[in-house]
Amino acid sequence: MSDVLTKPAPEAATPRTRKLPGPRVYVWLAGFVLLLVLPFYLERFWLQAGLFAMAAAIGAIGLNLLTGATGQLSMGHAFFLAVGAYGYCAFAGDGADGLTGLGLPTWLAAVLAVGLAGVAGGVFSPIAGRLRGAYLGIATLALIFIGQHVLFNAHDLTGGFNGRDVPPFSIFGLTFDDSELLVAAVPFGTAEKLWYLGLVLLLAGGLFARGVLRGRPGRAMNAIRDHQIAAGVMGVPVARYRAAVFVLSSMYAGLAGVLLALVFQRTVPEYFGMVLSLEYLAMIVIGGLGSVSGAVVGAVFVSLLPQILTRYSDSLPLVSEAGTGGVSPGEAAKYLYGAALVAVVLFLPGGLVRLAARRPKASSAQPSGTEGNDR
Amino acid sequence: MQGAALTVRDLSASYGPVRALRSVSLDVPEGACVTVLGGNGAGKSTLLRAISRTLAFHGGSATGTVHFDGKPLHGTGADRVVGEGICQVPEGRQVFARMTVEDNLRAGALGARGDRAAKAAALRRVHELFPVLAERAHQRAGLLSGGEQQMLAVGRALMAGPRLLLLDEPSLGLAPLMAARIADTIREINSQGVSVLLVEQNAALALKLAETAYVLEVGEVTLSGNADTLAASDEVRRRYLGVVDEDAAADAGRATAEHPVLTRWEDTP
Amino acid sequence: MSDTAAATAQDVPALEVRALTVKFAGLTALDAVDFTVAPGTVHAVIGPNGAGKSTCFNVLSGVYRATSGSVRFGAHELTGEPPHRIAARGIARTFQNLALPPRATVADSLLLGRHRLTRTGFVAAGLRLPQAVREEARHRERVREIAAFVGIEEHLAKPAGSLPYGLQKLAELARALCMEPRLLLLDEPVAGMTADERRRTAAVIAGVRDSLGISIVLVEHDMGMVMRLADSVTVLDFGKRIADGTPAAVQNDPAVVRAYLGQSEESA
Amino acid sequence: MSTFVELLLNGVSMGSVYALIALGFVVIFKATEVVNFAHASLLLAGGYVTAVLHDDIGFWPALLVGIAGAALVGAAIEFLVMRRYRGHDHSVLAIATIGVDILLVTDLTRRIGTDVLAVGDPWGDAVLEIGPLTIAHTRIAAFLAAGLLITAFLLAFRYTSWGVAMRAAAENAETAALMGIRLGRVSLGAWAVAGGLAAVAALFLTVFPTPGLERATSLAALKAFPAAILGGLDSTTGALVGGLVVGITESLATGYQSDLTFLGRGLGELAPYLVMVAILLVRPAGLFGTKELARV
Amino acid sequence: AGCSSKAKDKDSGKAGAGGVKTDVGVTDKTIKLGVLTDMTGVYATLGKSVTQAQQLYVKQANAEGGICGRKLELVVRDHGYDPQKAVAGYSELEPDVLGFAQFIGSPFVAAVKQRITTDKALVLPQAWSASLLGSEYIRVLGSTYDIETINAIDFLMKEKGLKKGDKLGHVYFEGDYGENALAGSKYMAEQNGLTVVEQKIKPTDNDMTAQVAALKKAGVKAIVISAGPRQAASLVGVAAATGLTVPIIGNNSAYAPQLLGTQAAPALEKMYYISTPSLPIGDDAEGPSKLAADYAAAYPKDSLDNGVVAGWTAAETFGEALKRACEAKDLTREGVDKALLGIKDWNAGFGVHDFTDPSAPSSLESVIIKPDKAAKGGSSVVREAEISDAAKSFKR
Ligand SMILES: Nc1ncnc2c1ncn2[C@@H]1O[C@H](COP(=O)(O)OP(=O)(O)OP(=O)(O)O)[C@@H](O)[C@H]1O
Ligand SMILES: Nc1ncnc2c1ncn2[C@@H]1O[C@H](COP(=O)(O)OP(=O)(O)OP(=O)(O)O)[C@@H](O)[C@H]1O
Ligand SMILES: CC(C)C[C@H](N)C(=O)O
Ligand SMILES: [Mg+2]
Ligand SMILES: [Mg+2]
Repeated sequence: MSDVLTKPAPEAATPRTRKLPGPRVYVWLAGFVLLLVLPFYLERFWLQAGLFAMAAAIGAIGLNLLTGATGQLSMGHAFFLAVGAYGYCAFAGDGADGLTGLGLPTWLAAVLAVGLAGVAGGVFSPIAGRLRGAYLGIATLALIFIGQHVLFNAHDLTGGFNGRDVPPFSIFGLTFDDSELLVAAVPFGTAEKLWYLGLVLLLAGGLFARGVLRGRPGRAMNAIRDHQIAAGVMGVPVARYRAAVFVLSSMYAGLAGVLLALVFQRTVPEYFGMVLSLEYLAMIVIGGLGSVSGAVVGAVFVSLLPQILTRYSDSLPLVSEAGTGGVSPGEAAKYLYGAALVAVVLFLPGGLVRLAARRPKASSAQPSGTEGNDR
Repeated sequence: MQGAALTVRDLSASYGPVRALRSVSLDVPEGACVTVLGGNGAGKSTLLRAISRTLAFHGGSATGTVHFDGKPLHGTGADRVVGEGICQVPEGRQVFARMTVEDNLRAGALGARGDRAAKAAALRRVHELFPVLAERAHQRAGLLSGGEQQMLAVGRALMAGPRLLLLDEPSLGLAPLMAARIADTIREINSQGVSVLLVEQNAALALKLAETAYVLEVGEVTLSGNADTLAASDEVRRRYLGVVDEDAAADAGRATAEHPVLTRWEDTP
Repeated sequence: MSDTAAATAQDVPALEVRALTVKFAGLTALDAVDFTVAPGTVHAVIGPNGAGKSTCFNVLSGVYRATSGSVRFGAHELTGEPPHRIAARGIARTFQNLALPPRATVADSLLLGRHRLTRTGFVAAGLRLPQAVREEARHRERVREIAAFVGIEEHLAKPAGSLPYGLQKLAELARALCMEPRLLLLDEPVAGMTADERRRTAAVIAGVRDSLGISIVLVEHDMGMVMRLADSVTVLDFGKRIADGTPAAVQNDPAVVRAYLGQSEESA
Repeated sequence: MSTFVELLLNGVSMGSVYALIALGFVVIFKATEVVNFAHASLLLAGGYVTAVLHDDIGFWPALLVGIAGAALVGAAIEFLVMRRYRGHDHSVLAIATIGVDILLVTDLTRRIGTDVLAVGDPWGDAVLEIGPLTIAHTRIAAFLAAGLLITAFLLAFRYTSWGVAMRAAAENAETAALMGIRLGRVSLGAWAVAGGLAAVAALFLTVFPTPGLERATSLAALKAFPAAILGGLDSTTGALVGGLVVGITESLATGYQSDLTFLGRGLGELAPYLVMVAILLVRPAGLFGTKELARV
Repeated sequence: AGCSSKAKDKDSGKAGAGGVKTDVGVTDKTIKLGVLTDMTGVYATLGKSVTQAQQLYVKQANAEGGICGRKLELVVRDHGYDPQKAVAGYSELEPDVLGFAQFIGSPFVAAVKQRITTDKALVLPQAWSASLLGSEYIRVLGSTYDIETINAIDFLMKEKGLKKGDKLGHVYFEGDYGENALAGSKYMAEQNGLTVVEQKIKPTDNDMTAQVAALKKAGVKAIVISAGPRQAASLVGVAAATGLTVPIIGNNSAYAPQLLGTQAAPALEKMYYISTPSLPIGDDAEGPSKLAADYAAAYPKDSLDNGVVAGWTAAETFGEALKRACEAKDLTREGVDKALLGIKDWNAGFGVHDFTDPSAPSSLESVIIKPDKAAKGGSSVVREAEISDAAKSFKR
């Protein structure tokens, strides 16, 4: 923060960037165009990494609505991702693999899966409504273990340890699978096609959440986070709002789950464990609590960093061939990841978005100091 | 317990970009009672925070020198300041809401220099001053009424057996009777030799208690001197003592005319 | 101010508190308290610390449940209704200990006050439907009006936490006004203000009553303030009502002097 | 019947180990309101030091060094990370502890490699036989240790100002400072203590009937989460009771899983969480935790 | 975007040095093989040994001039048993390696199964789950867990007095490994009128006291454990201590020589057996003893366990396939797959393999070994490699 304070520049910049956001618009546009052409150049690994990041971003936005904006700590996010992923398989699956499947059109299955995740959130929200802070957090952890138990034991629904094949998504006659599709002499496989689907979903989800956060519901959510009693007295139906947010965030998680499933092409129970939930928490904290951009930045950081580190692990400094006793590439990658987590929390208390923050929120953020008092 | 002198020399403080104090100098002679008057945002609380080294908790920072009993306090930590025997009643009570009244008082005694006996005595003292604190010993402090919390905040400070007492609006939210009792307490403690620096909106009360008074306005000392002479100055009478009740009624009447009128809200979708 | 009262009688009902009792583990905070707030008047509730004033407010605003007794606002029974329902009936309050989120801007806090008057839901806000945008703009305008009226317009963009105590109090008052209340509950609105700040705030409150014609219940330890503003006063002590009547009458009531004011009246 | 008692006994003895771990969570939470995800790594650190030293300097000295070492690591975490954090959000700090955990666990597992390290404890695989029942000496030791330590902390919190200082510091740092409380020292102490406790817990996690310390040992910390929570995150008694509840639940759920097949097999890990949720529904702050009561 | 680097230019099957057809991952100088392993996750112990053994093989093969005049090159990716990293690793390596000499994590192999079938790259998973069988590109080396378990129980019945009507305890991991093994014991049970007492556990369970109590209550006459080494050690230790003195036999993955360093050792030596698809590295047959010697030389700090054997076998098998593909002048992916399909009655030094049938594991035989402090590699053979009749008749 202090770095912002030493120079009053942000203050000066504030009104301009707010009123006629000329330069920034172009930056955004350029970035977006770049995203559009990437599939023509990047190899599958990168596209897949990108898709993981997009899915993560969608899920993180959902968690940020719940934890960042409404102050309900959730470690059960992975559960709702699982509901989305497996829900999609169950709705879309044709039962050919001997697993329960309704054989619905995949787009409908996707919608239903997201809905299902929402319902799951709604069912849990009464419990959530009674709990606070760390207690809520660990209670939601129970969801993870319930989820894992079901995933491993409800064989004919989940396929048990082996997971389920994910029916490729198809809409308007276009199927998002590896079936050859040449675009400008570039073969479009699953990754290439899904890339655009991912972009669309992320953009839509991001804009929607932003609208919510900046509008009336967002203010009510923050009020619940900051002072629940006052929120009620100001006319906010607290219980209903907390439930609603839980449902909404679960639906985001569900959507992320569907997208992930489509990228993986097979759902595996191991994936939806506690580590995943913690990673999502890490995303919103690292990116910045309570904002959409924070969620997205954090998601990209947390989900890309390990992949990049692993990929270039052999060329990391002071790593040595496995077995020669030194630091193995995998270990080096983990060290860096852990260090990055700590560093960001310590040196960017507001999250990565603070780096790029131009809005006055960021520059005149002093009263975060007074925050201690209302605790 | 023996008081000691506090000397503040061109102390400036700011919260990031916000300047809250501009080279303020002030003295609290040994065993004296000094009051600081000032409107909202004048910087009174900031001044006390700067002395007790707690500005950092509000994202603020200070320059200038503060000496207590000859020792420099600037550049030390809050705990050192307490160790020197300075004790502050913070603005807005700040009781430990989740702890019992009893534990709040125990917490107050943590920085105390006295032995067990001294602490026990202090506790008895506090209980006889504010009997309700004895009755509610095991109630969660956060559940006390506003005034009861204020009593607790003051009582907690007394537990430390300080040499210099910094009071930030001790009468805030207290019923007249209780305010009077606090006043008596301050007077008594002061008479026992404890120096007192009193920030108080209830200027009438403050000026009665203090020998010397300073007036802060937007971070600067604009007036200072003997309390009684200040109390006589009409600037202070108007701004801080308010007007006597007779023309108050009239004043209220005028007020309605003065201020901009708020129109009703008709929703026109 | 009978004229304004008359003008508002039809849409501002009376508040009737009957035999209101609130018990906490081993302690009776309110003991069969009765009082009535006539439409369009300022009714002061005073009493020693811990007498039960804020508890009374907490019941009126639905934060506490009454152990027994009734609170009627016009035709509606309020006891047992959740806070947001009560807010929807047009009852707004301020808090004795500040309840302003320190990091949110004053403007956002005031807009929160508009919650009950606005409709935009998750979908409308998420999709930025035109009516949502229009609503937002309209209410921001009103927020500005109210802020100007209270005198904190220039602080709208600041985070509430950075304002001095006194201004935060005013911000809370403004937030309550933003609910366009028919009944306004003020818990020690001028605590921590200098004399002339108190006078200004008093003027604001008087202005509210006169220009909006709403009822106001005022809890305050500053007798000068009470004398200036109140049309009638109820005095509580240890949860019991020990006096009720006009300010002048109450001020000279020996019981009140003994329990509350004390012989030498300290407060300005 | 005897099976039931045997399972119960086993549950109690496992539970006391969980209680020790939970106590570690509680101490740090009391003092800083941070949920410490790095506790697993503290376990591993303590156990590792003990395991590598016991050959050269004997078991008891090794254990002491292990405790000291883990305490040191805890203190280091506080000093290098927790203290440097400038914000106020406790859940953010919790994330930092995740980072710390990754760092430490990676390093320790690298050192441990593929080995299974014995800690050279004096109890070996000796068991005490009471009629049809058998209980390992290590378990009795664990139970005694847990009981002893937890009582010690109860007393410490009740009769010294340490507990008050901790809670004050955790609830409102500024005001705590105004009371002359050395914030840094309080949390440093808490972290060191938590480290020491972790080392003790690690000992009992790596003695009979488990073969020894290896890279996966730290996973046991997970099981202490429900223990700490259902007891009440800020309650010492809670840690003990919570630990026992979790231990017993797990033991019974496992022992009788063939009678519970309709719930699917392998309930052992899940059951404690279900119990926890059930308890939280009735007591949102755990069995002994301080309730969130707010007024305005 | 026609200029895109990805624009199609099919280069499959152009002839290279020595008139050998090649496509992905093979140049005139090198043959690239992928290794997707776990050296930082739950199977790190396995992954480390397997990988080091394979690196050893490559070193030796290259020292002898490589294969088909080309040097072998391993590209190692450590996925830490994280599905996302595993799938990413496959996507990254697949475009530039000929095949995969190692792929730990059968769920992940299953996850990319479809793509493997389209990519046609040969994958040798380090997992012995029957769920992996059936693809001609994914070939399981040695008997699967179910077969392994069947042979184990066969051993119990023939030599440890387990008989019709007895109760048999089975402690198994949740997941492919345990549940596939369970399929084996269930089959044996119905064949021989045994009753299986199931005890499912998770990798986080380290203390088998409760399980033992339950099995004791059920009155089992023998126990099979399909879990990790820790669980086995704990199970055996507790059983011994609480007087449940029945034979206990585990799958290959349920033993590591490191256990002999712990105080579980005596009990293990007394009552524990392991059923493995291959000779133990400690065996004094010339294959094992050479590998043991070389490995110890190359990695003095690391212990000899069955992972080394598994890794070596996989590498050598891949090498054999390459050699034969080379003779057929076809080092394309299809060429290598075809070559492997032709391998029969081939002994890599630890057991005989037959790769002609993709729907069956390359071998049905199991060796029964027991922990043995004295022996190199911490285990000695109790029953030589043998295919039980049940294993022959077993149909999945
Ligand atoms: N945490 C903070 N961050 C930013 N500015 C602050 C902060 N606290 C106080 N200020 C500013 O510093 C100035 C002085 O504040 P201070 O609280 O000292 O005034 P005060 O005299 O105590 O007012 P009051 O009588 O209302 O308490 C004010 O302009 C206020 O806006
Ligand atoms: N939730 C609660 N639990 C227990 N006791 C409570 C609770 N709320 C209030 N009390 C007690 O009820 C009594 C009345 O409290 P209340 O806040 O109404 O007093 P008050 O009249 O507002 O006093 P003040 O003028 O100091 O604000 C006090 O003694 C207080 O301790
Ligand atoms: C047990 C391990 C050696 C193999 C395990 N089936 C896996 O998924 O990798
Ligand atoms: Mg102040
Ligand atoms: Mg009150």
